[in-house]
Order: sequence, then structure tokens, then C-alpha cells
Amino acid sequence: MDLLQQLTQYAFSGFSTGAIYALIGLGFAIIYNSTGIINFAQGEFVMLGGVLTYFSLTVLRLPYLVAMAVAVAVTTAAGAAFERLTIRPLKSPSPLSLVIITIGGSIFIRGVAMLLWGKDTHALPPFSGNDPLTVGGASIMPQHLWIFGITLLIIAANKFFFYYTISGKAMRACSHNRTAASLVGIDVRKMVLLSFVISSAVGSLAGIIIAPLTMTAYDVGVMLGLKGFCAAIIGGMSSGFGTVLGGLLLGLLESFGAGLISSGYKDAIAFIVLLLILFIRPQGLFSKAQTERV
Amino acid sequence: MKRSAAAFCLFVFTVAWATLCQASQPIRIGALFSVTGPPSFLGEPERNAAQMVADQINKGGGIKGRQVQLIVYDTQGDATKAVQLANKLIKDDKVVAIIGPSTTGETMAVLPVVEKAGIPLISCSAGRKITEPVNHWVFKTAQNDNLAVTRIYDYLQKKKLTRVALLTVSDGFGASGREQLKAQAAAHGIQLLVDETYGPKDTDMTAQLTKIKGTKADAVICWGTNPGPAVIARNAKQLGLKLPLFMSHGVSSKKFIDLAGDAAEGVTLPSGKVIVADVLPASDPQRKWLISFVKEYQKLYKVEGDHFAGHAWDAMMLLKGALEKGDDTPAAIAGNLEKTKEFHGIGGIFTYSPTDHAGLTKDAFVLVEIKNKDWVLVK
Amino acid sequence: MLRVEGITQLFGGLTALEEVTFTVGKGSITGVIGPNGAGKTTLFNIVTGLYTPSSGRVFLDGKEITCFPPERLAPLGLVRTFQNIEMFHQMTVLENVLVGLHTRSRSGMISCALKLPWHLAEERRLHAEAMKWLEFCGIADLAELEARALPFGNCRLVEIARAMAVNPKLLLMDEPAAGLNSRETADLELLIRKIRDTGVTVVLVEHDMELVMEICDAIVVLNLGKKLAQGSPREIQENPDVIRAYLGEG
Amino acid sequence: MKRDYLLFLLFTLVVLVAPLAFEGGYLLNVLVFMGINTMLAVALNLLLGFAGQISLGHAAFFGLGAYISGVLTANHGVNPWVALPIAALSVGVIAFLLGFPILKLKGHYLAMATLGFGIIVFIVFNETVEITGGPSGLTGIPTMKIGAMEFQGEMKSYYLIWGFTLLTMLLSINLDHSRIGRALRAIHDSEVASRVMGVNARFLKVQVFTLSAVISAVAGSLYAHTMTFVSPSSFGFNFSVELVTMVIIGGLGSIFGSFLGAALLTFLPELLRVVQDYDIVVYGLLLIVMTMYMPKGLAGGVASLARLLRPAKKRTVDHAQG
Repeated sequence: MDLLQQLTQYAFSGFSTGAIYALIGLGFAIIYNSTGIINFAQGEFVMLGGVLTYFSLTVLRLPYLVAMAVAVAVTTAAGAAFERLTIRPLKSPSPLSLVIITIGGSIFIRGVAMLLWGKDTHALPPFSGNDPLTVGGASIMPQHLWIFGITLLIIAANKFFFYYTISGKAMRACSHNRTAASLVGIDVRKMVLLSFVISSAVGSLAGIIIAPLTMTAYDVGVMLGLKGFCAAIIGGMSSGFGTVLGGLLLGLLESFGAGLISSGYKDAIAFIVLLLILFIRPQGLFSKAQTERV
Repeated sequence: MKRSAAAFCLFVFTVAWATLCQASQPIRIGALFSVTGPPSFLGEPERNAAQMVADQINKGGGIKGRQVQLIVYDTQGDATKAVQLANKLIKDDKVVAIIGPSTTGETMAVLPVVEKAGIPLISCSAGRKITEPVNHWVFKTAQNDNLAVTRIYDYLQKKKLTRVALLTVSDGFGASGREQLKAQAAAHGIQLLVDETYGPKDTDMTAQLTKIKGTKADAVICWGTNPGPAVIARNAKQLGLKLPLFMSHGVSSKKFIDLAGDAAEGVTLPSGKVIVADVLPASDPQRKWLISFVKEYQKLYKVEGDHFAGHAWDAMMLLKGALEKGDDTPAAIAGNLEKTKEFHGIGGIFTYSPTDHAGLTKDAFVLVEIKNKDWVLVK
Repeated sequence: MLRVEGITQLFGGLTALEEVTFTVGKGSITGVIGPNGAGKTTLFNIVTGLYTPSSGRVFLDGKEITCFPPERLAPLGLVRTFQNIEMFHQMTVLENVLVGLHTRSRSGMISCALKLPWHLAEERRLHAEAMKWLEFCGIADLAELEARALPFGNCRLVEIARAMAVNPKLLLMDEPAAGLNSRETADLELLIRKIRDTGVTVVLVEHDMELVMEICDAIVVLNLGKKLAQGSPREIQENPDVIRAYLGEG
Repeated sequence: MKRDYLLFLLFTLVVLVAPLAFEGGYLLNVLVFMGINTMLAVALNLLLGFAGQISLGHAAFFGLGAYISGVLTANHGVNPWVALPIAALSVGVIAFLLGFPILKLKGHYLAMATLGFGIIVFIVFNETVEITGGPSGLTGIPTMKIGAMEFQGEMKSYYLIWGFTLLTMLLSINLDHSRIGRALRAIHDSEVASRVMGVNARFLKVQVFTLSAVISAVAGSLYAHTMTFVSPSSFGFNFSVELVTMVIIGGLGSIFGSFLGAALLTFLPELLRVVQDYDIVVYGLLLIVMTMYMPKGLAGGVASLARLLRPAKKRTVDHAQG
């Protein structure tokens, strides 16, 4: 394998893990944009997607597609319930207490999943075939193409929703100014609920399509959530391409770091680069600077 | 005069009563397992097996007529918690011996505590430094990593696959394996071309494998526990890596074959005999125990008993042996443990001595290959 | 006292201020007026170092202070108040004013943590000084109350006391009368005069024309980012450009 | 202000007497760890509660303190009493240099950057096997000694650690009631206004970040010499989050709140052992419920409870008179 082939493979690997991070990051960005909440339970939605599909497949013996639908539905219901029971009753929560509440939520969801489905790791069957595709001496799995495709689809759906539907526009209005939004008759609380519904659905979908590659277990949410959070931050918390670029950048840094420098330090390398980026551009890589109003 | 006589009577009475009570009181044994947390794949089967043995002992009338009470605490794989809980077992629960913890890191943390309190500890983790140097109070049942490494290296040497790439997980298990792999390489004439690691929660190792593919390595040795090695097997298949792939005993359970699917075919690894019990020659002295252990465990917990469960089984049985031989004071237990000879356990045949608290030889491992989703002994 | 020279501020394609130049005399009360969006607050933000102007320079007492961050301006004697009162809500009124005395005390982290003797002496001096400024603004009785519990009018006074504690030479007030009732405005008028009488130069942005005409010695009128006129209240009232700007082209 | 010092005096007395009730028991052990956690929570509170700057990487400073002290004493034979200040000082320098760029960030960017720093340090602990012993940990760290007295055994460790913890609390209370404390709280409420008042917000934030890191490092060093063993798993992301939780559950900006938060989170696992496997679920639920219904944390909860009781007494008096 010559160097060029190796580099191509690193790029492929980086893109494919990066797409996973991006997909998870999108869920963070959606909730953040309409509520200002950083939902640390987002990773658990991802976990629920994968684990629920596995159990619908094996225990309930449902067909693959139905199992997926069940998983998305149940996760979405969990997301909605989480918002209704913990976020909505608060009158004027501080951002920090919201952080703790979502962390509590993630611990709770993880615990329930562990009790219900045990601690084992499981693999889902791939959507279409298990034979790698080879391009220019480098290879990827068909499942990676699914991930790329669905990520693009979700971004497109997002764009459409946020820019061309009434609810989407209303959600954007909430993110800019909640008081003003409520004054023009937008039901802000409904929009918050909606954002949790959307992001838990997106999260569970992500969990399902990555599970054939990364496998799933009750505790995968932590690491995936962390990486998704980073992707969203680098992307400037945008619910579009910013986050995708953030995710891809993170993935590429990891794979080139592991391949060319040191695999032990690959996460450290990725984070050092990210820190440097933040130091130079404190408002995120892909967002415009905002001036503070006094 | 009268008063001191009364006091003496009271004293005698108290002592007698206390002795009486003690006879009917259960023997308290502590256990520290990482039932949750990252190493729960170790802790859960260990707890199950330990509980299984305790129940069996009690059903069979106990040890010398006394019931056994097993007190299990979950350390969550955290060394700080392990130390706290060891203290709790010693001070509040007043146990006579402790089995566990599940990982080398936790065991090393607990070591000073049991040494100071003078309570025997039978660790279920593999790290070599637990029993080297020998500590009077500390024993272990998990096979030393170095024995597993020796098994692989012997085989590689025989097959003349001397250029090797390492891919180890960056946790206690992987670090300890990596240390042994590096230490023994020269003695077996093995040249390490690549020394890469991956994180315990990583989901894609194609980058490391690509690097390995770019070298002239003859074989890849991966040291880790599920699910990482399964991902590596799949990634290797994806990249079309044709090199023979060796794994550690950390994945010698059916779970690995489930997770890796087709990619598991042809993977070779050292393992305790438990997973291949049914294909062992009838002459193997461990066979009988192994088969009954697997059966009973399966009956109780619906999954196949693996060799992690075996570590706890061995620890409990060793303890039982020591208790049957003498008193239930910690000192007597430690003394009798040290005198254990040829105990046929799950992990191997244990013979402890004042200079050896690990008790196993490299015969504890067999080399197996995965063929048609099952284990085959490699001769 | 204060000289602003050719200040231009662009926000993207929008010109918020264009070539604004004026001077504020020592010991005067100067009003900056203009319709909404004229660039008054932007001008304040530039002078007080919160924004960096696209071009132009600012001088205090002949010394250039363009682009100085606010924490460097305070020791030079330039302080401002805010339109939507930036109180320290979680502190008492007294503590709010004590923060104003920050630049006039020296104790570092170590002597504060160890309560060294000179730090204690300094604390006593600061408390006395803070009380003096609360009395100056007539709110000494509120000292121990929590700032968040105060009615709006009192907040304004606390903010002024806090600013005065910095010992300013030049005090910029951003719409001090906004949200006050007529009695409070009358009190404010007296207070601003009192501040001037202590030797502090005052510049204020204000919409309350009555107040501006009453107390200002000089007025600068901004419209659409440009300086429209400058002069005494009487001159401004008679300036046809100003009248047109305020009443529209009609 | 007086009240804080009275409370502190009372608290000190309780701390001094408490172990006599638990002598020889396991609970004394928990109290030792509670001391370390309190110290860490108070340190983080200086940053989070006073200056309003979040850190999701504070376990790294704790870990650096523990490892620097541990490596120096175990591998190089340095006296623990010398290692402790070296650890504190080097962590201080690291935090100071890191503080300038990192504290320029705000909100979730700061959260992410501190988190990243924590992960980098965690990886370094794991990977520098020759120095730190890697994932299996560092053994052979000596205990602290004064003359012939060795701080071994729970009772002595307890007094050693709580001595440092009480000192930390006292210094923090002092700081709270000084110009630095006021300036920090001012930054928290309105950074713009505090800067206009001449507070050099950036430098002050860096200073308090450094102080907080130094205290955490001291706690780390004490931890290493009490446990005589350290491994990376004690200094990961989870512990950073746990520290933030302690501070928030305890009550932002309240020194005694930090103690309450640390005490609760140290004790909680002991209490939850009753529910066994369900502990993680109950733990998550408790975090949610407490944050929801006690927005000002335990300190705020205790204060409002006191307020509730007071008028009640008055009411009964009124009733009696009526």
C-alpha cells in the first residue's frame, strides 16, 4: 500500500467517522438553536435508537424497517416526555441548571436502558451488504454511504423545515428572541417541545444507521454525545452545514492524527487543534462574529 | 473478692456466648466487582459466578456447618470507589476475606488497604504486578498476561511469522498486555514493526490498520476487550488486510463471534480452557469441572459461562478449600490459601506457594481459532 | 476635556456614524440628542471603549484614548452609565458602589484571602467612601438591600453612585431619565447639577427635551450618523436643520 | 458577613468533633473523601459561582496535582511536603498560561474548550506509561509525615485533609468579602458594567482560574498521598461533571453550599446502595428533581427553609396574642 493510497484511506476513514459525529451534532444544534439549551442527553437518544432497534429485531422479531420505525417512535416519545416533565415545569431556569438537568436525564436514561436491556454490546445487520467498496485503493463500507446520504437528507429536511414552514420559522424566531416571539403569538413552549421531538428523532435515526458499524450498547451515548457536541460547537451551533463541516473536521483530524502521528494521542491531537481554532476564532469556525449589545 | 468472682463468671459467660453465636453466624466474604461501569463485562459474570458458588455451598450445608454470606459491592471500575468499598467491607461488614476487584488498576489501589488490615484478597484481574512481588495477603486467579503472550509468541515463532504489528487498547488491560508483548518479543525472536493503540470507546480503527497495511508485518496482534476487537476484525476485513489476526484472551467468549460476524473467521487467540471444554480430550484433568461449570452457569443466567465468570468461581472455590482446611480468621485463611496444591479450577490448575501467588503455568491457556463461528483447538 | 475627531463606524454595509467631530468643555454639561437610530449610543460605546471605531480618534484631556478598553479608561476618570441599567443584581447596594471603588484600592488576591492588616484598613476606608456616595445620591438608607429588590428609579441612583465612586473627571450618562416619573426626573436634574458642581464634566444622551434644554450648557445633535449641529440650547432650538430633522421634511 | 464567619466557626467545631463519633468505622473513610471533594467544589465554585465561568475540565487540575506529586515522590524520592508545593506551583503556571486564551471564550465555547483540555490531560496520563504507569496506575506513593508522625490511617488523614479543606473555605470566605470577591461577582452579573468600573475582567478571571486550579492541585496531591495510589480513571470527564454538579446542587456562589453539594454527592452512593442495581437510575432522577425544585441549590434550600420557619414562629406568637 503506497503512501497516496494510505492518505486516501485516512481521508475516507475521517469522512466516515466525521459524518457520524456530524449527524449526532445536528441534534445538539437543533435544540440549542430553538431553546438555548445544550442537551447533554442527546447522546442517549442516539443510544436508544440503536438499542431499541436491536431489541425490536431480536426480541419482538419485527422486520428491520418496522423495528427502526418503532425505535424512532419510542425515542421521540422519550424526548418529548423528557421535555414535558423536566424542562417545561421550570419558570426561569439558568443555563447551568439546565446543563445539570440534562446530565441527570442522560444518567437516568442510561440507567433505565441498562436495567431493561442489559450491558451487552450488540451489532445490527448492515442495511445493504457487507462487502467493502474500493475507490482508488481505499475502501469504505456500504453503510458509510447510507450515513452520508441520510445526513444530507436530514440537513435538507432541516433547511426546508426551518425556512419554508410556519413551525420552522416560528422556531427560528424563538431562538432569536423568545419574548418577542411570544408577543407575536408564537407558542414558545410548544416550539421547545417540538425541538426536543425533532432532535430526539434525528438522534435515534443517527443511532440506528451507525449501529451496524459502531455497534450499540447502553453506554455508547456518552462518547458519541461528546464527539457530536464538539462537532456542533466547531460548526458554530448551526443546524446546517456548519455542524457537518465541524464533524468532518473532527473525524479527519482523528484519522490523520492516528495514521500519521500517533494513535494513542489521536483524540488529544484533535482537541489541541480544536482548542487552537477556538483561541483564534472564539465564536466557532463557521459562524459570523456577533457584537454584544449594551 | 465476691465481686471479682462475679466479674469472672460474667466474662466466662460472655466468651461462651460469643463463641456460640459465632458458630451459628455465617462466614462473611466480601466481593468487589465492577458490575457497572466500563469493565462491567468482567464484573457482571464475576458477580454471577461468585453468587452461584455461594448458593451452592449454602445449599450443600455450608462450610463445616456454617453458611456463607457473600457481600458484593459495585466498584464501577473506579479505583477510588474500590478503596472506599474495601474499607467498608473490612470495617463495617467485618469480612474474613475479599474476592475481586475486576481490574488490575482497582486491585493495585486496594492492595495497601488489605495489607494494612491483614485481610486476604483473591483478585480476579490479570495484571502481573499484583502478585509480583508477592504480598502475603494477595492472591489472584486470572491468568497472567505474560502466559497468554507466551502462547501466541511460541506459535508465531513456530510458524516463522516474526514481523509483528501491535494494536492495543489504551486501558489497563491493553496497557498491561502491551507491556508484556514488548518485553517478551526479543526472547522469541520477534520484531515489532508497529505499536499502535486505540481508545476503549473508539468506533473505527481503519486508520491504525491502514498504517499496519503499509508495513511489511507478517501478523497483527490485537489486545483488547469487546467491542473494540470486533470493530478491528471488521475494519481489517473492510480494508482487505490479509494478515493473520491474533487476539487476546480478553475476547474469548461467544460475544466476540456474534459481534464480529464473518470477520471473526480465522482469528486466533489464547483462551482459558472453558470455552472449548467440550472439545478437550477426555484425559484433560480440568474437563469435568469445566463442563459442569458451563452447564450450571447457563442454567442460572441464560448465557454461557465464560472465563471471566471462571475467575470468580475459582476464587470462591479456593477460599472454600482454605476455609475447610482451618479456621476462619483472616490469617489462617491466607496461610491455608498459600498451601493450595493442584486445585483444578476453571482458569487452570492452581498451585500456590510462598513465592507464587498466581499459581498457574502457561498450560492454563490453549490456542484456539475461530472456524464456522465456533472454536477450534490449534495444535 | 473630551474631543472626538472624525469618528466613523461601519457595521457591515451600514454606516452608523460618519465623520463625527465635537469637543466637550471642562466642567460643562453637554447633551447629545437626535432621533432614534442617530447613532448616539454607538458614539458612547466608542468613547467608552466597547466598540472599536472604523476610523477617527478620541482624546481625553489631550491624551489619545482611541480603542482603550473600558477597564483602562476608568482609572483615567472616564465612566459611563447604561440605558438599561447594568446592575450587579446579586449584590447589595453598598457592594455595588464598592465595585465602583475597585480602581481606587490595591489589595491583591493573596492579601484579600489572608486578610492582611492593610487590606482590613483599606476595606474600612472603602466602606466609608461608598457610604459617602450613597448619601450624595440620597439613598444611604438602602445600603444593605439587595440590588435586585430595588424599584427602577432607585436602581438609576445606585448606578450613578457607583459611577461617582470611580472618581470620574468625565461622566457619560446614557438616557438617565428613561423610565423615570416626573418627580424622579426633577430629582435627577438636581443630582446632575450637583455632580457638575463637584467638578465632574457630564455628557448625556437623552430623549427628554425639557430636561436637556434645562440643564445642558451645550448640545450636539446627531442625525443619521452625522453631526447636524452643535451649540447652546437656545441656538439648537432655533436651528432650522434640527427642526426639520425632528419634525420631518413636512 | 458576620454570619459567614460564625457559621464557619460552628462548622469547624463540628468538623473537629465529628470523627470521634465514627472512629474505626467505615464512615470515617467517606468523610476523608468528602473533605477532598469539598475542597475541589469550593475551588470550582470560586470560578463557576463567583466569576460565572464554567469549567468542564477541572478534574484535570486535580489529576495533575495528584500525578505530579505522586510521580515526584514515588519515582524520584522527593519528600511529599516538597512535592505538594511543586505540584501546586506547576499547575498554577499551567492554568495561568492556559487561562489567557481559554477565558476569552464564553458560554458553551468555554465549556467545550475546558472539556477538551480535560480530555487531553486524561490522554496524557494514559499514554505516558513510563512516567505515570499508564492506565494501570501509579503505585508506591508515600504518605505524608511530620517528624515521626505519619499521616496514615483514617483518623490522621481526616485531620490532615480537613485542615486543608477548612483553610480553603476560610480563604474563600475572606476572598468573597473583599474587593476581589466583589469584582468577581460583578463580572458574573454584568461583565460590561464591571469593566466600565475599571475591573480588569480578563486578568481577574485568569487569576481566579489559576487560584482555583492551584487549590484543586493541592487537593490532588493530598489525595495521592492519602490513597498512595492514583490511576487515570479517577480524573476523567465524568469526575469533572460530578464536580460541576456538586457546585450547582450545593448552590452557586455559596461556600457552605459547595460543602453541602460535595457532602451529598459523596454520601449519595452510600445511601443508594440500598436500592442496589437501581442506583444509577435513582441518582439521575435525584439530580433532575433537585435541580428543578431547588434552583438555588442546597444552600438556597436551607436558607428558604430557615425563612419559612421564622415567620411560622412569629405567626404562632401573633395567634397567641390575638
